[in-house]
Amino acid sequence: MDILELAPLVEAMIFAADGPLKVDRMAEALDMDQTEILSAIEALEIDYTERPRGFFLQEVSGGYQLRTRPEYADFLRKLGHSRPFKFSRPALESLAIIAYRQPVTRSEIEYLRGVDSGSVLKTLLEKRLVRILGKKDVPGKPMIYGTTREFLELFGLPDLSALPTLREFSELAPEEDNQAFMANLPLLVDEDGLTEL
Amino acid sequence: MDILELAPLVEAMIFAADGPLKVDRMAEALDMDQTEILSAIEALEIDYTERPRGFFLQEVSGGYQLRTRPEYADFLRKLGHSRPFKFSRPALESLAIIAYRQPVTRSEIEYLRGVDSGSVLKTLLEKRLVRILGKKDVPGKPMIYGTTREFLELFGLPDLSALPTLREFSELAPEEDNQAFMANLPLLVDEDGLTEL
Amino acid sequence: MNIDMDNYAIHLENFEGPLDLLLHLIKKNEMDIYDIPMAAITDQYLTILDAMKVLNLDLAGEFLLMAATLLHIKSKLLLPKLVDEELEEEEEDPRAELVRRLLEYQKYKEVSQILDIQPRLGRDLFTRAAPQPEVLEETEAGFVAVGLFDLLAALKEVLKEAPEQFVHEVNMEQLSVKDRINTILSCLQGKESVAFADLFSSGLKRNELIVTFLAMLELVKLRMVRFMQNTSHGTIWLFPAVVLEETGELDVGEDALGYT
Repeated sequence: MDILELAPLVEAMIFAADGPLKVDRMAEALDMDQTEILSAIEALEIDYTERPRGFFLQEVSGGYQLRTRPEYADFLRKLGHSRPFKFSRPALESLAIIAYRQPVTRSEIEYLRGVDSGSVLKTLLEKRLVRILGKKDVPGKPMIYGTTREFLELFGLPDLSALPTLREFSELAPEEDNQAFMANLPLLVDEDGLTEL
Repeated sequence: MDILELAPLVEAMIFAADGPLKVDRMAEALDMDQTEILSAIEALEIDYTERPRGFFLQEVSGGYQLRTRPEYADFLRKLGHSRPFKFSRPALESLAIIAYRQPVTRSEIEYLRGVDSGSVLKTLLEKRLVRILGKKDVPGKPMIYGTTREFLELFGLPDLSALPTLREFSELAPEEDNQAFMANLPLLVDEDGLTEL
Repeated sequence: MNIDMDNYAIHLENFEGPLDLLLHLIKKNEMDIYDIPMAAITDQYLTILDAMKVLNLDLAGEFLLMAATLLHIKSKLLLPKLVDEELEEEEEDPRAELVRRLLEYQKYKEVSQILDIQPRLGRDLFTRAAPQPEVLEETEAGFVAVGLFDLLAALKEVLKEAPEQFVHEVNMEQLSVKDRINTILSCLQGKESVAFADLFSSGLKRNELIVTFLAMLELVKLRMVRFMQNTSHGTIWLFPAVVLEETGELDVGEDALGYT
């Protein structure tokens, strides 16, 4: 099958899958080499930039998924078929700590944040953004936590190594900037989940 | 907005909609005339024939929907084959009972759940999450069930003693807090699981 | 340093915790985080705590704990430095741990703000929502990822409804026993008997020995194994009381379901 035939087929597969689709699964279903699938994906990506589409191919959680272009978000939200996650600051902070430091225990999270994090942790578990990895082999055998596939999907990350780089502290921003920053980051976002960015 | 800009936006809307999308809803969301939407749809249809895509626009029950091309059905069905098994509530409940109370008989599971659990048990055996440990040497020789290595793998556990206890679970959020929490945050959402955190 | 509370208009609820408040004070006063003036920051911190009329009780504890820490560090700095001439090393700065925590916290606070503005599924990006039932058949091969959390939640749900006497804590020891039962049964599979001593391989810790023993007793109670001895003081043998199934070839017919 040449690339002109293969690209639309790969597009259809990614389109029809109910989550990010892995290259090896496509290769298996088509009985082809993974390199062939990858070149079809590349062809699609070029095609999407040459002739703008409503969506793009995103590499996420070890697979590929079609997602709408971010600049259409306002219109799509108006159609109102989706209820976005809204993060409180504690939830996002705890999630960040878990994402970067996994496997991590509750007390490690709390030491870093300086506040009790039990209920936030429970919510993150319920939302399946965080999972119990097991127990740490230290006295008391505390549970250890890590992030899930859903976490990667939500933030559009191919894997954990794609997390934004943790910036070492260099210079604290002047207070005015900081105030402006805080003003931009309300504790809870408004009704339709639009944070003012 | 000219047609070259409008067409991808309309495509994104149809793509993201949870069913056939009506022209009047699109017109409303974009604050445009229906005729404009219709010409964007026409442009998309031409585009799809000029450069083959994996999907096409289908007019269905008064709206538009993107569907994969019928000639790909065989390949897509192959993909569908490895579609993951979703745990039903009864399956998860029974699995939890077996995991925490093993070795356990069917009648004990049913006593706890209060309902017949034969078919659920059968599914769990088929999925190899549960195995028959043997027969109890009492009249009737009931089978005794326990979990498998696959069970441990699925939940990422080194061994059964790594299963968290109920106490650890409830320590995450004391019951009262929990209730206040639930009042503020809808706990259960639709299948897509997008909700506020 | 004078503080004018009106200029601050600080609400504790706006801060994630004491570390967040301290970072705010450091930035506001353009203090050097590596050389925090403890007297000034402690004063400001305490003034703010005092000014808070309504405090969330849970939060208060954590803010107060930090107040105590600050006072402790401040007092240590006031003590004359002990210079031990024999030991070249200097004592660690009493502020060191606090500084480390502040720096760490700052990192995660900042990156969580970056994460917040990343294009997010369901907020900025959308995937195809409509199902395509005519193409994809549900054949249920693999598993949807379920976490331990789901399993626990299911168990909790069952126990809520379950008859009283079954509701008890599932503790770690019981789980270890269950694990051991599973292992012993695997050892016995396809064998006529196993020597008692063989199940207590050397190197087992004391609690592991106990767990193994409890597992055996449980199996006897369940009438799944029997203990036998040829001579008194001779080797104790474990016999499966019934034929143990080969897990490799599960027969998942009706008779596998226990009511035959």
